[in-house]
Amino acid sequence: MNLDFTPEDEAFRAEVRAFLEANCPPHLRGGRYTDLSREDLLTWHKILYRQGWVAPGWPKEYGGTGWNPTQRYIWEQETARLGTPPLVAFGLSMVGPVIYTFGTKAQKEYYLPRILSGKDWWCQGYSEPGAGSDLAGLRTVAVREGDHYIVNGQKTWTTLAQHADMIFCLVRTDKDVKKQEGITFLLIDMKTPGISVRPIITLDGGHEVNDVFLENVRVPVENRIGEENKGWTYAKFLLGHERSGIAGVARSKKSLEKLKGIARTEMAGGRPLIEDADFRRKIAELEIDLLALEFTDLRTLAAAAQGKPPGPETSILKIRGTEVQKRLTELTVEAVGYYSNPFLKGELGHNEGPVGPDYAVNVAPAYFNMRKTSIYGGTNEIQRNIISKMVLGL
Amino acid sequence: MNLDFTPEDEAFRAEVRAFLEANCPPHLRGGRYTDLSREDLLTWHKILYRQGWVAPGWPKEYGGTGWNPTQRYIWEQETARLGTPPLVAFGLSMVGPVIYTFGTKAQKEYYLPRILSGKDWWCQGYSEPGAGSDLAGLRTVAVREGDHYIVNGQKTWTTLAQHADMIFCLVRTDKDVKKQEGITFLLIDMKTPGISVRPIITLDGGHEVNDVFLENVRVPVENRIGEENKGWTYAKFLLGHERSGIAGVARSKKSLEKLKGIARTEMAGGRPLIEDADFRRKIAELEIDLLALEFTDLRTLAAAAQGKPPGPETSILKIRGTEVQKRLTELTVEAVGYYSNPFLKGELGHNEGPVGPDYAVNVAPAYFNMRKTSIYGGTNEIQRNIISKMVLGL
Amino acid sequence: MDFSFTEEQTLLRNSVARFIEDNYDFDKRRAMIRSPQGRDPATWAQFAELGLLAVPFTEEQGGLGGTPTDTMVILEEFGKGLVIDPYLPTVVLGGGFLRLGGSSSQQAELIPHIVDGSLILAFAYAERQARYDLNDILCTAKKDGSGYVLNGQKGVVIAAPWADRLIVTARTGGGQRDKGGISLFLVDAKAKGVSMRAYPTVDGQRAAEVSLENVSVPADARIGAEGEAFPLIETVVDHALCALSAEAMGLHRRMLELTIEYTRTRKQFDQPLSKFQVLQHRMADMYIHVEETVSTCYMATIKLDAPETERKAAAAAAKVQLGRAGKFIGQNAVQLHGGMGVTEEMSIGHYFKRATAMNAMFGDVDHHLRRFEALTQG
Amino acid sequence: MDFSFTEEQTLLRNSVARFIEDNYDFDKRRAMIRSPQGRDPATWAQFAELGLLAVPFTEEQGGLGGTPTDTMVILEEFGKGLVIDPYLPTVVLGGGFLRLGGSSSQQAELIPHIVDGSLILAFAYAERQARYDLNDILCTAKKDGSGYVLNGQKGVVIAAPWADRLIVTARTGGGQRDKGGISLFLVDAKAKGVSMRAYPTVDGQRAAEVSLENVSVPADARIGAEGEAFPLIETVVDHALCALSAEAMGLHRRMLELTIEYTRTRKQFDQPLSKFQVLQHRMADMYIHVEETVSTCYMATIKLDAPETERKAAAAAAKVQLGRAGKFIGQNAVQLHGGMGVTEEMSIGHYFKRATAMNAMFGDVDHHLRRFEALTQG
Repeated sequence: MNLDFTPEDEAFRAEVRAFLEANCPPHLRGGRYTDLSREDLLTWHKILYRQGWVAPGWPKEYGGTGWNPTQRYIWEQETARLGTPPLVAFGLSMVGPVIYTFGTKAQKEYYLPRILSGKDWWCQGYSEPGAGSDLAGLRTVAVREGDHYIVNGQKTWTTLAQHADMIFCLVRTDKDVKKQEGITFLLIDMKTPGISVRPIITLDGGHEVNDVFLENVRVPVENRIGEENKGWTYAKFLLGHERSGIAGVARSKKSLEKLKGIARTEMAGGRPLIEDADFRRKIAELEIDLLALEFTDLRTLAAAAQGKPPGPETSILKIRGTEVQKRLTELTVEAVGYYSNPFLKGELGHNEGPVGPDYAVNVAPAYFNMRKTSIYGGTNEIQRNIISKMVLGL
Repeated sequence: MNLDFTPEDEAFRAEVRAFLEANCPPHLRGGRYTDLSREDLLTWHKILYRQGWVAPGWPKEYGGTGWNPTQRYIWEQETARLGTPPLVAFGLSMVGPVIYTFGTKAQKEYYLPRILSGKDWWCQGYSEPGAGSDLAGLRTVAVREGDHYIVNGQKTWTTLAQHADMIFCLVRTDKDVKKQEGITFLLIDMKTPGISVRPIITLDGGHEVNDVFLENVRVPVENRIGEENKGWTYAKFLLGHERSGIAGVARSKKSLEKLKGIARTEMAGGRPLIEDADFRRKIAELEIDLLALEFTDLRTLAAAAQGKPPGPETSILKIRGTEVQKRLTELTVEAVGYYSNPFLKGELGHNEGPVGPDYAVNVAPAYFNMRKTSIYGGTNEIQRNIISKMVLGL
Repeated sequence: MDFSFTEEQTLLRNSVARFIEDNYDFDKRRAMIRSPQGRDPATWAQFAELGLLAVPFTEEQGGLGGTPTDTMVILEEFGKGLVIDPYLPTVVLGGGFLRLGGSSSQQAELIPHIVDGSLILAFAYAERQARYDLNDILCTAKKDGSGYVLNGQKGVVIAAPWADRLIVTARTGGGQRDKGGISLFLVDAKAKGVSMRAYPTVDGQRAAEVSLENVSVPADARIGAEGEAFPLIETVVDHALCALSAEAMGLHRRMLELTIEYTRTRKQFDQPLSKFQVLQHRMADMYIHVEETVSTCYMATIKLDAPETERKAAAAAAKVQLGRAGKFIGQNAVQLHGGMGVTEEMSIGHYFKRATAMNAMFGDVDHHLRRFEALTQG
Repeated sequence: MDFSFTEEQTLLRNSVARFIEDNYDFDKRRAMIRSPQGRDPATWAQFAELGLLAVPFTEEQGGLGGTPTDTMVILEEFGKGLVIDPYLPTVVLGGGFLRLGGSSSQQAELIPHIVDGSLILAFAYAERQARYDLNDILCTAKKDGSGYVLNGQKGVVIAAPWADRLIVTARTGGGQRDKGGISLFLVDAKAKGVSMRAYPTVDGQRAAEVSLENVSVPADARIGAEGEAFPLIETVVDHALCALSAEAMGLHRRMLELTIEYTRTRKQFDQPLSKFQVLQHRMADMYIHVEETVSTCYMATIKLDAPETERKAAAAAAKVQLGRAGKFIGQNAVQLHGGMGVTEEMSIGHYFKRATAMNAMFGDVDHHLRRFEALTQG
């Protein structure tokens, strides 16, 4: 048992670090995970694309890096170290792997390069108003008509659909079988007539998610992934893929450092807040949670490096990862005291400079926004169901 | 809305206090709630009996005090203030009210005076090995044979059965109906042939509870409460009655004071433990829990004083009351540090003096023992079921 | 001992509840918040008409002679309705300073205007370095002839953009964190030297950063004796804590009700969410927290007239309780609403935001725990 | 990076597990605890035979040259079996002091006796006023000719009634709480002036209050340089924290398994308890705590050889985790066992008692949180 990196790993780390230092534009550094524009996100995407590093998770033959799990872990550490922007997951981490695993030759040749280059921005058509955690309960219907499916229904919580060129959708193609067995996986051009997008404004005043309405949308049959009515298989594959990196350890470490910095600056009782016993304790408890999470993540990673597939025990990473993230935003709100209260975002415009310290801007909206993390991707309650059934056999 | 006591209440308080000061023997004061012998308990019982105060909850006509809820609250405060011994509840608070409410004239005349005088020590035959929280699932059987029931079965968790003269039992008299509908309530003399008692040693090394085996035990029909197969009604009445005082506020206040005293004496980092920020915080959080509980209890009491019956919302008192009690023992264990570790009780004998400070004796066993409070009388999980169904209508 | 309400209190509660139902629904509230002014002055005029602004003042002062319990009743209903209007700054805080510490001429001059709705007040006390310590004050008031000249910065002054007058804490003596040497001043919000940067707050109110630069006030702008305002500030803030606790009662109960409603109708896996035992127990725990908020609010309200230590400990306990219960109830209410819980369109999120903001007001859970510790553990 | 075990480690684990299964069941363990001596010497002899007592020592020292991971494997299995024998005091602590700080003649004289099972050690460090501070020492060692004379009281010395020698911390200089001036001495348990009051502990072990009255020891009874023992003590105690964490892994996992087993068979309302969602989620949370104990144990064990600050922070984190997880898992395991959980007859309660005792050993959650804070927050 050891934590040692091989000399090759260390050389890889040095290479990555040098590249990031040299190529990540200063204004995109420092962990600006929200409030990035489409342009910002694409700028970074294209820098990585040119380097050939935009798809660390993909096999080499499809344009990925072919990195092993340890290298991907180092990559995550180094990007978090500098606070580079996130990559939008829907193409790279979600539909991409589905396409290269289950797609036809034509689908691979057409879509994968466009995902890699950033030409197509994807979004995800999974959730529906009536089907949240019970994903298979979806009701969007696709009816075959010659070479097309005619799709009708509504998707919701569609993140960044306002920027998207393509959407991958689960649709119902057979109502008379078990609900998991009548689902088909379609790739749909967002410019197809009949698609409309309506913003959902979230608690933090932000516009990140949307309703997507589909009305008599004609989708060519060649846009179907795999077989008709087998969509649930591909959907589950995608969800399993989505799970990796879900612990968010590197980012939470960065946020923890920020929090400590704030606590060193804020005053409480005439002394820095970080000398306040109660606040110290809360930070320490959270840091220990994060260490435990990190090593649970590393154990999963080490198992993956030995070729073991991720099991349902990764639900721990989702549960504890999101709990840590939420708690970090909560403590940051506490740390800034009254200055969590000014609200400069949303419809009232935010062209003015900050009220109070820079680091207090947006901490409350971030706290509100992060509530979503224990809801999306299968609520934490669902994750506990998974653990109790699949791991503990209850 | 006010907390004022009337002048009559204040006079009553003065009378009670004077009586207690004058009549409670010094060796029985100070909150010795465990480790009291049968003799100690009876000594105190008889002192109160002579005063006519042994049954504060009973109507005057049956030998009770006839006190109103406020007076009973004052009584609880004052007895807790001095730390007088508890009164054993099985006769006074449980079967007594059942007898005076549902009993025959003969039963009332025979049993009630014996309960009041302490002549009969009662125990409770409710729980069975196969029926814990699901009380109505009991399987002890009573078959009518002439003027007798022949009882066979096993009761468990029977507190202080080793001292008991009488047991009140729920038995099944009809197997072919809904489980709540075939239960009968019997009063059984512990000296009846066929009854045997086996001690259950608990985690703390103590002998408080027992298994009670009933083998062909002949019980006269006149020992039945009310009607055959209607026992569930009387059982539920009894459980509702048991609930009052379950919050245990006055005692927990006493324990909290003890804990603070320990924290003032114990040293941590060269200063009294009570100056330790972490420990201070834990005490304060608990004290606020206790204040909230006290006022929830007072609200229930005030409602009772206005003639409203206690509702399912008293489950709060059970849940939070036991949580506070358990937490108090937990913090006491923490407070004494290493000296929670010596174990001087149980089969290895405890005739030696304490190891470490006096106040550290038995704190770990008390912590272990108090685990029971969230299990007995309907687990706290059952209480939450009750709240969600009966109060919230879920 | 009595926890019931008088007939008058029940009437008061009903009239506030009816007003909110008729005039303060989700869309109307949103429209007020989004309006340039951030509130609807007509609401305030109706508060005056209903007599709500007169409640805590004695009849001699032109008020209704209400008790803290009356104020509690009003604030509880405000909590249910998420009222954004400046009742706390104007009536509880501003009115409190005048009632309990103002001179008879100050009372005679100002209270009638509070009562008739023509005077809005804001309490400017917080400073950047002070966090939640009411005694940590750098703002100065220097004697200047018979009056004073004020200089300093006050942060996150709730309702300041709406206020006609500010009540400002300033040092007339002592060091930065001394409890002595603190004085209170009435300052005209439009006085020379007063400047504001106004902004909305996360919970839909308006606040401002207030800068005081050589602001001259006459001697009779001072409330109470020079340098001796701190006990009055503590008393009035304890009244505000009780008012917040009352608001929290309404807020917490409404969050539970909304969650029960939502989980009863929302189905997952062919069952209403309300049928899942885990969620049932979560709601049972939310209910316990609600009742504890109620209990501590009653305690603190009843003890507003108790001896100082008892009053302070009770108020601190109520604030701790509202903070921790607000977090538990709010976070779980949002979680149980699922995706809907994080949208602007559902009211639950707005309750959650108010609960979050309330936790910081006049000191968070940690602050009041420490206060409680000092009072109960020595 | 690798979290797997070598083939040798798997063999070691299996042999310990088999020994416990064959020789350490519930009734046998109870019989040992109730026997006058409180343990069965035959067990210890078999530990020697299995080579367990030789694991951490180098081959030159007569040991097996094992790593901290090997010790972890042994202790994890001990945790599952609730082993009461003095492995921690003798091999991890006593052996640790000799391995890492003993002179070559001390090593040569004593380690073979540890390895062959003929020497039991106990670490006498805690004092009444010290709580968990290893540096808070009143016990003195005064130079006396070439040797020392020891005076003082040591409390709750685990395994002292069984020990042949005690390892005692005493002041050769400095004030009560100084980190300098602390020395370590080997003291014969039967030496003149050593007296003990022995007693059982809540978790089935034996301990004693140890009194040292003018106890003479020769100069070569001192381990390491005079007055400079503190860093060695911290290092060896960090090894002990890792060993406790490993034991906790076994203990916590076993508590979860027992609870799963019990809830699967126990029916209430015509359903196994394991079918109630609330209890399922409780067990899911217990499982998460178990895995976190594992993760922090791995971290701390791997970091035993890391730079000092990193080593200390990792050990403190592991101790915090085992304390809080032990409480959560233990309390819920008992609760889910219902009435059976509080009886002496079910093993779950004995695990819970051990978990409770472990929380206090070498400092509780608060103590190690504070240590962690100092190391990570400055």
